[in-house]
Amino acid sequence: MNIFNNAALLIGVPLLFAFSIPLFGLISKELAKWVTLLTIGFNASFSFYILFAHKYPTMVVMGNWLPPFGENLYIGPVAAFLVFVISMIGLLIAIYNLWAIKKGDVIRFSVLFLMFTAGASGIVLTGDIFNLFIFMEITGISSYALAAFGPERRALGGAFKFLVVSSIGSTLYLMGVTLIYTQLGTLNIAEIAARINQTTPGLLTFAGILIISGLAVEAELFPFNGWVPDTYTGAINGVSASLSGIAAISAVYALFRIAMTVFGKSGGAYVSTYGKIDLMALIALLATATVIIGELSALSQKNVKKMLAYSSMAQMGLIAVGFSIGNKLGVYGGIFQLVNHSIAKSMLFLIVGVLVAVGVGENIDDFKGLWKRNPFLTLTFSIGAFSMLGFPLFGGFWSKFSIVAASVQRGGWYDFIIGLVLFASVVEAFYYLRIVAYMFASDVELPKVKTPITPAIPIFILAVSIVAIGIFPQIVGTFSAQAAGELTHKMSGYILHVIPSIAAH
Amino acid sequence: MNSNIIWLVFTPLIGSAIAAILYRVKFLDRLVTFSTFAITLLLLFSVHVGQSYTFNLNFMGKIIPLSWNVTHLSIFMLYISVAFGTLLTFYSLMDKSRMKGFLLLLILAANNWIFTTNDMVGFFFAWELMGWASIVSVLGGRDENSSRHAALYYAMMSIAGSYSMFFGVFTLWKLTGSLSISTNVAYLSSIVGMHPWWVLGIVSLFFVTFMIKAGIFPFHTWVPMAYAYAPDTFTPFLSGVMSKYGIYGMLLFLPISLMEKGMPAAFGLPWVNYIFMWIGVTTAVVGTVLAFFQDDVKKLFAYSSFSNLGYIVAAISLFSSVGVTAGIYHAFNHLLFKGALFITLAAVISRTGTSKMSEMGGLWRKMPVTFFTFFIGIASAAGIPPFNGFGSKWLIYQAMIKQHLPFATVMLFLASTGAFMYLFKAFHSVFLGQRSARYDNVKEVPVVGQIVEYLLMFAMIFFGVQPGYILKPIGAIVSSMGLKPLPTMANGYVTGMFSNVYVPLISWSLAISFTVGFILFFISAKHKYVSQSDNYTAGQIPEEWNLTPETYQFSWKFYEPIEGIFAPFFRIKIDGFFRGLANWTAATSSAIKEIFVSNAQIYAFFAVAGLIIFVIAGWVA
Amino acid sequence: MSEWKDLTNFFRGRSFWMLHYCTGCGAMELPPTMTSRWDMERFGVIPMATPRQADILLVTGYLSLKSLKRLIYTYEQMHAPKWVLGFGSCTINGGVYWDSYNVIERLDKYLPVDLYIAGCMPRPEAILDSFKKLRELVEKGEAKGYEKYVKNYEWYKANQDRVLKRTKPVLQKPEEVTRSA
Amino acid sequence: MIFLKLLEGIGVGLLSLTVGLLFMGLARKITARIQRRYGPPVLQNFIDVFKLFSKQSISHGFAFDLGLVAGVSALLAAVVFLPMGQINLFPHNSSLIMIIYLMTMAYLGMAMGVSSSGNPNATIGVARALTMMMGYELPFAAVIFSVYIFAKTGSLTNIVAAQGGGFLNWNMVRLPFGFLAAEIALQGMLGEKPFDMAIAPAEIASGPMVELGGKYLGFGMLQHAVGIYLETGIMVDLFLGGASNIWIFVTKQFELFFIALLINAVLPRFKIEDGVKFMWKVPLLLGVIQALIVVL
Repeated sequence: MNIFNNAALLIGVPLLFAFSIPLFGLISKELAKWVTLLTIGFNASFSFYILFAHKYPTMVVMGNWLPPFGENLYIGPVAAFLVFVISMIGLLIAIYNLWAIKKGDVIRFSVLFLMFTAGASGIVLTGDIFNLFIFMEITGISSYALAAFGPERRALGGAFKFLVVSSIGSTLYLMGVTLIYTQLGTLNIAEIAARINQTTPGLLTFAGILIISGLAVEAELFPFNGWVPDTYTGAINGVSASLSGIAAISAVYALFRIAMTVFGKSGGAYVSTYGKIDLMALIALLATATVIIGELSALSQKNVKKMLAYSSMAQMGLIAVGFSIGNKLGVYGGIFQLVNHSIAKSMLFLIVGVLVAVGVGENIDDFKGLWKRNPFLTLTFSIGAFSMLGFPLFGGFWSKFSIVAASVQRGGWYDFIIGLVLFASVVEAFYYLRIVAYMFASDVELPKVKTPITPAIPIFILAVSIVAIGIFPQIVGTFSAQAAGELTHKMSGYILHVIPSIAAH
Repeated sequence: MNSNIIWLVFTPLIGSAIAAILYRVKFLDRLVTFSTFAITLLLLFSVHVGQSYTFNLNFMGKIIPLSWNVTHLSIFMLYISVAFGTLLTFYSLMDKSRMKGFLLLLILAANNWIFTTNDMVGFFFAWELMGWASIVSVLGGRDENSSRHAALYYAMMSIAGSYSMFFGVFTLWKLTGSLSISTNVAYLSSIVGMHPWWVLGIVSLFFVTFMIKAGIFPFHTWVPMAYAYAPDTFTPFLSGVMSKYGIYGMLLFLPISLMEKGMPAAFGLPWVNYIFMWIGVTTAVVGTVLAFFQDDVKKLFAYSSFSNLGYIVAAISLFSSVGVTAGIYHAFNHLLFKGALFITLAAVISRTGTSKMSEMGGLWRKMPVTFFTFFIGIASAAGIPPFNGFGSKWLIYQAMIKQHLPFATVMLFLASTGAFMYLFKAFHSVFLGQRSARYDNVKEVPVVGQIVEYLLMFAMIFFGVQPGYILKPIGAIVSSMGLKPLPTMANGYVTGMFSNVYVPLISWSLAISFTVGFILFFISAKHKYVSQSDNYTAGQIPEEWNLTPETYQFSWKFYEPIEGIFAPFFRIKIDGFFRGLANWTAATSSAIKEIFVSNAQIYAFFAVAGLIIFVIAGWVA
Repeated sequence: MSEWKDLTNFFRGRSFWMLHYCTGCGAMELPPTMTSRWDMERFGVIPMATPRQADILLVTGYLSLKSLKRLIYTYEQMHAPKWVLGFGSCTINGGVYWDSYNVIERLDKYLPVDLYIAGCMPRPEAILDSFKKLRELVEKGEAKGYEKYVKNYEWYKANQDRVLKRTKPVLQKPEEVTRSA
Repeated sequence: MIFLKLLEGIGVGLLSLTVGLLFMGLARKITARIQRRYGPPVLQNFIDVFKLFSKQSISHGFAFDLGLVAGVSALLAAVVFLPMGQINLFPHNSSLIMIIYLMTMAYLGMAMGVSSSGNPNATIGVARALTMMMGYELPFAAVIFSVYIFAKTGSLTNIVAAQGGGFLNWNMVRLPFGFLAAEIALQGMLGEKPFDMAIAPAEIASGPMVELGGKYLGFGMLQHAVGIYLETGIMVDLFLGGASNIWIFVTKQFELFFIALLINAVLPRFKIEDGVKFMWKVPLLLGVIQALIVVL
């Protein structure tokens, strides 16, 4: 395994450069900024190479210890695809940060940001349950620090709440992992997944609930997502964009890798988990609650950034509903929506960031008559909004289409769930269209506003990608179909690739 | 397998892309819109019934066939909508109302797609595309906040409608496994005998969407606001063509009711059709009654549009050969005369700058061509013989009477005489009566507008006198839907069940008697023209009595006496239900907002409490 | 052409339409003439509501200056073959109000009067007789008051202006009207 | 052949005018007799019309002229299609609803002309006339419904044919409630006393006719004459079994007109909303009962 085409580089290189940034900083602050950009650029190109040169599924073994014993990184279709998306969005946000981050704290920000991206790609790549915890901690700590960034006081409040709740989450996760470790003696995901049914059902359910609740904090499901509104509004826009873009992907991946592969019963049209209560149904319940609460509380917000925070929480709920349906179509819709959401939501946050910096302000009333003041930003904002609503010709349409198709196909309780979700998305349509309507109002005469060039690049790229996905869904569709295949078929998709010799139980 | 259907859909998309780029230059934008409409019309000539095309989209991990096929109904609808669209965009070349061309072209693409598609995915995609494009174009209306409010109200209704169709599409997909409309409708009609309630449930999911888009009785509350506050050149398209999408949708699902033998019948109709007929009739009456007391002229015609749609629905729901023919024929007539009325209104509003009837008046001297088009428009809207509105109204009555429905016929007559009343009110308040000093230098519509108005006048008279040109294609449609078409005679005939009318004869007798009248008029003593203020004021001298044309014009509270009769009906507010729903959501949203009280202890408590509940659940289960 | 004129005059004589705009105290005499006792409709005379439809203008009794202004305005709104009937002595020479400051003495200084009916308020028989008399005048073509008015309009105008100067407008000027609502 | 039809058409038009004016003359005579006075000569209306056409007049523009002429000519066009005894120019083209809608063309023309004069009295009169039309159209719709169902045909020629034979199978006998409802609706159609709020001379200075001068008032009277002829003609065809020849047809028309006259001579005028309410109470009830009888 020569050093160069080893997937571990995806985690190693950002970490390496993260800690060497202070050295570069000594030479010149400017260099530090460009180094972050270059490392994430490397990450993006390398994952692009893996994805498009179809280099997966491969496995990277640490120190030649075979999987059940040593740690391993497994890059299946899901991991390759998600890593690519994470690093691409990370790259675009880094470009935005070139402009957004002031001279003074470039170093501190770049260190944290690189650690954050490394941790996120780590979660997605790792094949070891404990490694997952470690990378979750890395992303967690860097995101608390990032959330506290920025001049405003509310950033500190938001970061503190995020710290408290997600530390509870990670402890719960750790307790769940230890319980399983005591029973099965191994930490490798594939091993546990294969031998999960040997554990006593009561203990298995208890461990499952602990893990799921731990991961639910990060994945913003209902009882655990108290921190979301304050952290997103408090953090500077670059950070909230990366939180809603990158952290969201890794969290959802972690939640459903555990729920579907580790605890999942293989076979049967719809994935359900071992143990007394079906964890997938539990997640579905939480997810629907999140959607409804997220949408309704977003309705009466006056501050656009807070509204975007609630809407991203609601969208995460929708994605979780998609995954929790359990059939290939549902997971396909979930992944597709996950990608669409991270693209659109990070773009919206970046636009709000630019607007605030240029002096337009965050409240809905400041958005009045924006069309006359700055057509580019208004157009991109409406493209992002329409994609979130699932209007045709934009990315969101296809993913919402498949989620509803899957849930109706499953029938039974899911008809009721999707009915609630559709009602909630009508509410969502209202508050998004309200902003768009305000923007197109032309009865207000306000000075013209110029968009700075550097942040305009990522916003433009994201907008073009939304419309491109809208017109040619195959771009994202093919990869999410393969990913859905891997997640729903636990045995054939994941375990046999990691440990070929294991006998199915 | 011929690809010109696909060109029908893609030319408008390309056109709209070009128009979007050029939106800065107002005239170029409208020129591109008009030329795309014209090209689509030319393309239409190459599309024939029976052509079909399938395109495989690998999506959702498997191959989804997007199929198009062209039926009689779709050709008919395509011709009328694209032809009217071309006329409208030709008119809007010179109109200054803020209508964005690329949105109209997006709607045209969706329009071509809806009418030709045979699969649910394509239908839904086009329906949503047309939905949001029309929402954004309604935003561009003249006065800002009311058009924003109207656009949001319309957005909510149409999105809720499309989500209910979303649900219907996938329940059908689950049942039949295929997404093509024809197989699903055939499947539904096959199982309608066994368990009618199940079929009713699915079909009502679709019919809710179609009723919202067409603006039928329970879901009509968005219609007046959206039509009144949309940009003036968009309202003709909105009210003429887009309300017909709902009707087209209903026609797609009608063959089912053909098979409803199992259903208990009332008055010889399956009870579902009977209820639907009553919904149509109530829409017609409610529309007419509300139209009496409007002051905004576009709102008045909005109510008149949805009352005419009530006629169409009432006729279609009878599902007899006369009924369906009458329904489609009235859909065409309504498109023609309502389009003409709204175009002339756009001309008047662009000249006078206001759409309030109490501020207008006496424009007939200043805008003669618009005046005549408007006159022929309201004459044909009232169903007066030589013009095109008569044929379909006459057929609708024949259908209702043949179905032995006494109360419904009486209500429809009320609606049609009521129509005559509010049409005259609009005609008088806008064109006749005293002209205020403000409009002394109002000029006639520029030449482009006049050409369009002449064309519209000619169309209304031509299709009135020669209804055969429309009745023959409708006959083909009706027979393609499995009903016995009406016997079609020469082009001039409108053949009904009880008797038939040879319209050219009427126009000949009218022409002769007009000449006789005018001869008598000219041989008798000379008359001299006087100004508008020289009329009998019971001896009072106008100057002393500071009489101004505005105060002397009678158009405020035109039908005030009969308000008393309809007052009890106004108390039951239909949109109370929707307003109540909106308030409830707003209330719950502010209640739920309280959950996120911003301090960490509560969130931590939430997390732990959630965990404990789940653990107990796990332990108990 | 003259037979044609005779024929039209014959018809005009048979169908007088009276403007039911009674200006003075003589108006009381009209209801009896219309109703069953005297029934003027026998002669084709019916009361009409507007000057546009009327042929005869009845000036029944004294004519104050203010109502003169309105009468002139109404007279000019009537159509060409129109005739004026002066009732009673007030129109002939001012009657009992001959020296009053706001009543006109001789009607024909302001309007071309075709026929006077004597009597301080002539009885219905007298009115019916005047209609018969007017019919004969019209048939002979001698009732040309309306043409006389047009021919020497300046003279009539001068008389009218001299008298009407004294009447102030009823309401203040529009500018003085303060919007109360 | 067409030229012959043209002549017949004009003949029918003149016939309707003369009969209409004759009826109006008779009406004035009979009302006078009721009021115990002699009343004008029966041909007084002809004299009035001739005098009106010889008077000068004022006009408010081409819409005014077009409107008034349209009023008369649309009704003349409608009369041509009415089967009158043995004169039946277009036997298979005389649909009842078509004739009624042609009459609305006349009212539209008249309304346009009159309200283009700008006099509010005229427009108020027109608004009242249209409201009254909505009033009496409902019971008439119920009547049309029951006749259509009963005779299973829409064209008047067939309806008349269906009532052939003696007095017993006239629709008046077989559809008694329908006849009563139509009778009251006829009162409204003719604009006779209880429902003549549109031309109320006291309130709105003869309503629509306020600005009509010489020949325009003449056109107004001709339109009223043809209107009387047409409406009573329709009623005769619908309920009194048409007629074998024109003279019986005209006498039957006069019978109906005579009833309307008697009511007109004695009753005061309704307020506009009470008129519509009355129309929607008694006659509508009768019409609907008749419709139900026919349907069940």
